[in-house]
Amino acid sequence: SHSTSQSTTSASASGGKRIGVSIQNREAQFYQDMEAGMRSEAAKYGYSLDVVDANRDNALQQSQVEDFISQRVDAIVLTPYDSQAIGSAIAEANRAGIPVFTADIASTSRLGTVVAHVASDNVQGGFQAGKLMCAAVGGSGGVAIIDEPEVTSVQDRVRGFREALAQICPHVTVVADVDAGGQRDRAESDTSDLLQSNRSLKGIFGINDDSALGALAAAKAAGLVGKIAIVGYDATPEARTAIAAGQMYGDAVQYPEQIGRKTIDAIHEYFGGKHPPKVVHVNVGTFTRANAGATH
Amino acid sequence: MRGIAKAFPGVQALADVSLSLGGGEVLALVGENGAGKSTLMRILAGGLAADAGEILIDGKRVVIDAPRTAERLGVGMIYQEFNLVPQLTAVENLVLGDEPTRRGFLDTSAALERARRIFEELRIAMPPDVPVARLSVGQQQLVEIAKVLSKRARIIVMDEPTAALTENEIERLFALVERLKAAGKGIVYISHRLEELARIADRVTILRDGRVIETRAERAFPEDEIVAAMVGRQLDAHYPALPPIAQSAPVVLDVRSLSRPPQIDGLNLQVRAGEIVGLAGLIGAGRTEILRAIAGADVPRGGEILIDGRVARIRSPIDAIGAGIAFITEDRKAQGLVLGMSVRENVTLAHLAQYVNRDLMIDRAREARTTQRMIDELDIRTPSTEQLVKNLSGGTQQKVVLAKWLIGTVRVLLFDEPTRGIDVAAKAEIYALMVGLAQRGSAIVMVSSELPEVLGMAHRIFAVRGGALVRSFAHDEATPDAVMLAAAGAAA
Amino acid sequence: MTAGARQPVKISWLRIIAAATVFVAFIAAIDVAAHGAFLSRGNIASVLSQISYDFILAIGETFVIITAGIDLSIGSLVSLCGVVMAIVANSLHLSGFLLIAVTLVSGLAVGALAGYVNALPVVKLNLPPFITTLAMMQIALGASYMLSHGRPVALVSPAFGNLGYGGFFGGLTGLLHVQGNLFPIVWMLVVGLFFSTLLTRTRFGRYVLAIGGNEEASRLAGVDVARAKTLVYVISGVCAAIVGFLYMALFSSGSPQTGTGNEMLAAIAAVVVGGTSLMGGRGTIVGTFFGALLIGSLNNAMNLLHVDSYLQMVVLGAVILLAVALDELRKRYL
Amino acid sequence: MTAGARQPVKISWLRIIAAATVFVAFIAAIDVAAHGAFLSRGNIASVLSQISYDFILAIGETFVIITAGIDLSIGSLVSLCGVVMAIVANSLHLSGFLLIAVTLVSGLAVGALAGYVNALPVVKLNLPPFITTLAMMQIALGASYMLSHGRPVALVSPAFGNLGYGGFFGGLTGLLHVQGNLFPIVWMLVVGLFFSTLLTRTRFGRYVLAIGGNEEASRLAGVDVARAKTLVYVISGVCAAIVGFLYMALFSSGSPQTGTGNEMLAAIAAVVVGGTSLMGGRGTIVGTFFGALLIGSLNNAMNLLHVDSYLQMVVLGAVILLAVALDELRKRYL
Ligand SMILES: Nc1ncnc2c1ncn2[C@@H]1O[C@H](COP(=O)(O)OP(=O)(O)OP(=O)(O)O)[C@@H](O)[C@H]1O
Ligand SMILES: Nc1ncnc2c1ncn2[C@@H]1O[C@H](COP(=O)(O)OP(=O)(O)OP(=O)(O)O)[C@@H](O)[C@H]1O
Ligand SMILES: [Mg+2]
Ligand SMILES: [Mg+2]
Repeated sequence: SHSTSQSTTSASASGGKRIGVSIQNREAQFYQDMEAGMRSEAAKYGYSLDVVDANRDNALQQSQVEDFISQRVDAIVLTPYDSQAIGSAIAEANRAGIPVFTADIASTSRLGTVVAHVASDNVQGGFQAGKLMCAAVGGSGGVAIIDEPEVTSVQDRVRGFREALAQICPHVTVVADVDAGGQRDRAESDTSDLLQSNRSLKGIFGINDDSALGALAAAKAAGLVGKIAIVGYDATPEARTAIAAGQMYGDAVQYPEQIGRKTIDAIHEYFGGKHPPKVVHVNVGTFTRANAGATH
Repeated sequence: MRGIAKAFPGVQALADVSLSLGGGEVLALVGENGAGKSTLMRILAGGLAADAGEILIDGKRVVIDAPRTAERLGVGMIYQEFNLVPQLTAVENLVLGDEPTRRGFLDTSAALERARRIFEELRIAMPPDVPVARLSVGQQQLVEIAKVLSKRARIIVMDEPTAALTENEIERLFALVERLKAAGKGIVYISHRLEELARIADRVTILRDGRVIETRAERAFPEDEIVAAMVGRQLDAHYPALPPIAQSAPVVLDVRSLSRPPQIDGLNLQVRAGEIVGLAGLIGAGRTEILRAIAGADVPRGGEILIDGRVARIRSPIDAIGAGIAFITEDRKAQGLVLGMSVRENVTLAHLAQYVNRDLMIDRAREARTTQRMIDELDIRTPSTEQLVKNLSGGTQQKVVLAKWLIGTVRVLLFDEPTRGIDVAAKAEIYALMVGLAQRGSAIVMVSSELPEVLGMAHRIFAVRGGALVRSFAHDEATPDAVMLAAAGAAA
Repeated sequence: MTAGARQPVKISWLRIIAAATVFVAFIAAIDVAAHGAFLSRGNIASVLSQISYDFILAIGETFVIITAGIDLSIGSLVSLCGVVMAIVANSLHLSGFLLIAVTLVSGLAVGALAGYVNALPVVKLNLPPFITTLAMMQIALGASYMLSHGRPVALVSPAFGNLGYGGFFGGLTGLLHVQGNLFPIVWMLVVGLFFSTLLTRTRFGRYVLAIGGNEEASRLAGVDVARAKTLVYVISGVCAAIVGFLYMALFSSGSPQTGTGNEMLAAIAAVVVGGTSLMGGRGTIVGTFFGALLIGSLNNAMNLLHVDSYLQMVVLGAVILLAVALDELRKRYL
Repeated sequence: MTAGARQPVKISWLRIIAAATVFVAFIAAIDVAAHGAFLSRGNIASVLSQISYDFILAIGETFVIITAGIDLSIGSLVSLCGVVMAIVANSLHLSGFLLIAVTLVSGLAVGALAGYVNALPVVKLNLPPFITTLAMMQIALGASYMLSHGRPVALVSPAFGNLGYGGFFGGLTGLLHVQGNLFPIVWMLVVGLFFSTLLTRTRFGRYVLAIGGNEEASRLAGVDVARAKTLVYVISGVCAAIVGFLYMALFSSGSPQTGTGNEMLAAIAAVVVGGTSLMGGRGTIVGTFFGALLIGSLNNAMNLLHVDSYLQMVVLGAVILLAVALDELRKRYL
């Protein structure tokens, strides 16, 4: 019964495979889109998906992987909550001979090996957001970042954002970088305070749309809607509405559905005995009022 | 003990108190509520730190800063309040704080052996492995006594040990005290039951307002003089004369085949206007349960209750209050008062609806007026209507409980141990109040573990056993022996 | 317990005066450090509107804690009520005031019902409220995620988004020369006054205090303990629903994640810092307001002074401890 | 309180038998539904290793709750101790067993110190533990984030990563024919046995139970209440440190986010479901183990049965409530 999945795969490469997916935060729109992409691609190959929510909890994600191992799934897809901590779960799956793929967020742990990592290029995405910000505020001024610095992908976004400002509009400076945990209500109150102490603020970059929409609510209360450029990340439906209404300037937009599809494609390749590339990048685009007009 | 002083916020509980005790001697400590008796003894037993003064044992000055120190010096105290851990067994409570161990682990057989020896010595039978919460109050009291004796104390303080005991248990306690005395132990005995002093005390010390008034040999101290010294004035006879009941007096409270398993089964009781009925019995006889069932504190299973001839459906205290029943509970701190609230708020609690204005707000001015009226009527000693009840003395608190019921229209008053733990002066006032209420046509049922009180205060006395009224006595025919015999049943 | 409290009226005034003094000193210092940003009219409005959410939550919690209970479910109920209201609002073919009113009522009903369910095992089975409300916390949050499929439910109607900006509130903002959202502030004042009056001036309020002081004595004095306790949890649920409504209006969407941060603990901290005893029997809404104000201003001040957000957590914890410890010391030695 | 407790020995056996029966029926049903995956040797090992963290946390919490206290800071302490240990491990020029031992001791010291600080205001000022440990929860978490700059601290040495796989544990896994990490299971057994013996067989344990039953009576009987209560919070801190160590070894890094999910509430739920009274005076480590096992198996079973994760929250809440309600009903009518 302890045959490696390698051999099981060759026996029935065409279908019937079960793939366990543990998503760090299934409630986010982003991951729901990613899940949708995975599902439609999996349906194409006849794989069944078992998706669970790690609910922003390292230990829970660890035990979900253990449960997958108990169920002897054929492959595991992870979007780690904690890029360091996930290593031991991956190592455990490795020991059980189950191949592991990561989507969106990579493992940075020394432990365990991942077959392939599929993700947006968040540094490039942050750069896109920075470009939007430059276009919105013009040549100079102060902007703020509503941050969540514990998250690796967010660190990449912020890095890209800062790089873009430095390259494209060096006189636009980041005057505040506050940690609102990526949550809307905290982003709202932190932005309110920010607007009190930095009255000349010209723009706000929210590292996700909850942060951006929280900032928008605060701007609304301060009567600054339209006067302050808000750039978000992800282009959720609510953010798109706000952009269409001219309340937000624009968003960096990832294509989570693509990430999902390409993850399943990589697994399919692997089941077929081939070696998918170690890292699969999905590009990040932008979404502004112009796009909103086009889509409507 | 020399020059002991202790102040609490706002109260000088003790001022320059000195006291001495010899081996083989019983010193009685008496005084009104709040005189400072318990405070003084807590200081001796290390439960409380004194502000000033010193303690000498065998002529040597000692510092008692914790219960443990007192224990090492041979001082043991049986506290006034219940001081056992309810979840632990008698044996576990007995050895608490001084558990025998073997190789670092608890040695249960050694503990059991130690307990067995003590219980044998005291000639008491005690189930060793039952949580004390399930023992009767008397048994619990005995566990406390055994606990102190097991520590080989040479100085033993007993703070109102008989307040919760029945007559037979008291007899056994007295026998024990005699044996301890014979063994050369020194005993401090605190009690409000002055008639007990003649039985056991060698000397009596009287405390008033935190000062020693006098110490004398018991024989040289008649009871009325003690009382006078305690309260600082001469007091009238103990029990007021009971007013006669008119032949035509209607039945106010009519209890018909009331049942509440497992204790009460088919209880019948009629009380007429102006009548005081006393219930006597041993601890656990079910007297409290009878009152609770009538007052709706426990929901009765069957039977009916009529007030002034009308059926009152009583399923809760709310129903009982609506029917004109007042229940003065045996434990005023736990059941009778909200200690953190003011006198005013306590007095109006049961009839608050009457103090609500049309705008749904409570009319505090009206509340205060009523409360003031009750303060005057019952002579409640409080600086104001706004004083917190927890700052009042025991007897005053009991009057606040009474005031709470008397501001409404009461037809029936149920008194459970109305004078437990209150001093003679306050007792006399409570008795007078009861008689006054009876004269105004109320029906009164009184439970008391002090037999003289029941005999002195009731027109009719019932002996209670197993939740049933086993025998009835008229005021004149009731003698202590006859009542106790009936209450104890064939077993006695 | 042992340390005898003096007259309750005096005490609460003493408490308020002491708190106010500390508060004023603290304010002045911060304002200087923040170059005047702290006491600007706009910032005051902003702090008030920020604390209004936690304060309204804390009002219900005050009632519960006075009966010696605790309600851990309020954060989850904010989430659940917000989601339910957003779904209801989107499915109604109404507009304007009527839409808002019906939506609000539906949320209040959910909050009240959840509070009722919280109270049932406490009242009937005498279970500890810590556990029943812990269970409700899980259940309500799960339900909120299930109903919303984990996603914010964006409001279709623009009616809510304009609450607090048009009409009455628009006029008010102009009148007071402040920027900012006065909508939650007005709610906070109305709800606060209502429940403060309920607690201090009515029979129900007196019963709540009495039950917290001595439940058995209250029962024997004819207080309907079960009813009062049930109502207390219902009030807590209703307050959570109001907060859910305010957040929904603020964000124009009902999000299952709103309220699930440390709202619950912040509300409890406000109650306790405001002088309400966790042992029950003692507490005021005014005190809770000052508790919420202290915590809220502290957060705001630290943001204005650019204090690192991690350090802010440490400071907040220390201040909560300090406030309670000082209150205890004052009670002992003053 | 009023419902008189019967014989404690009998009670705990009755409880255990009842729990075991329900448990067996439940297990069998789940296993059938999950096509045998539930009772597979690998899954059993996996459930046990999953519950070991919550159970060890719950051990300390059991001691605290028996004294009628509560410790809300344990989750934050897991985080703080993990981060501190990772930093210490990376800065030591040691390797192998010595490195592990020194690291562990440093973590235990931090946990014990935090527990001591928790206890101080409880013991000296008689402040409610709910508040002091709430403050510690904030302070420890803030400190953990500050020390780690909000990021996981990866362990440089590979010594920890191999814990549980090489040597003794490797042999054990082979011997038992299971996959999985037996390291936390062995810790759970050792820590559980140690503290269970401490609670039931030693003076200290007896004092803990006595204090919870009647603190004043214990004090007057010569029990050093302050010392016992202090120790209880220290034990809780130490248990949190052990869990922090295990997570750090598991993840090969000390992350400030570890422990900050619902670990604390899960531990408290395990304690209460295991029959320990929140009123104090009553409780066992064995009961807590079954509480943790019930919750852990439920989570595992729901995962195996592909129950929607939102629904899982609802079920978990309902089961906690049910367990406590049944226990109460059993006490009343059995
Ligand atoms: N912990 C305390 N805090 C404040 N005041 C106290 C405290 N304990 C006792 N007192 C006050 O000290 C005085 C003496 O009380 P103490 O209990 O010693 O009286 P007592 O003589 O034992 O009365 P009783 O006969 O009612 O038992 C009283 O006024 C009482 O209110
Ligand atoms: N907490 C308890 N648990 C179990 N049984 C109890 C408890 N309290 C009382 N009982 C039992 O209930 C019965 C009636 O007790 P109750 O208190 O009514 O007696 P009582 O005659 O009023 O005595 P007291 O003088 O103490 O008031 C007794 O058999 C007693 O042992
Ligand atoms: Mg006394
Ligand atoms: Mg009685």
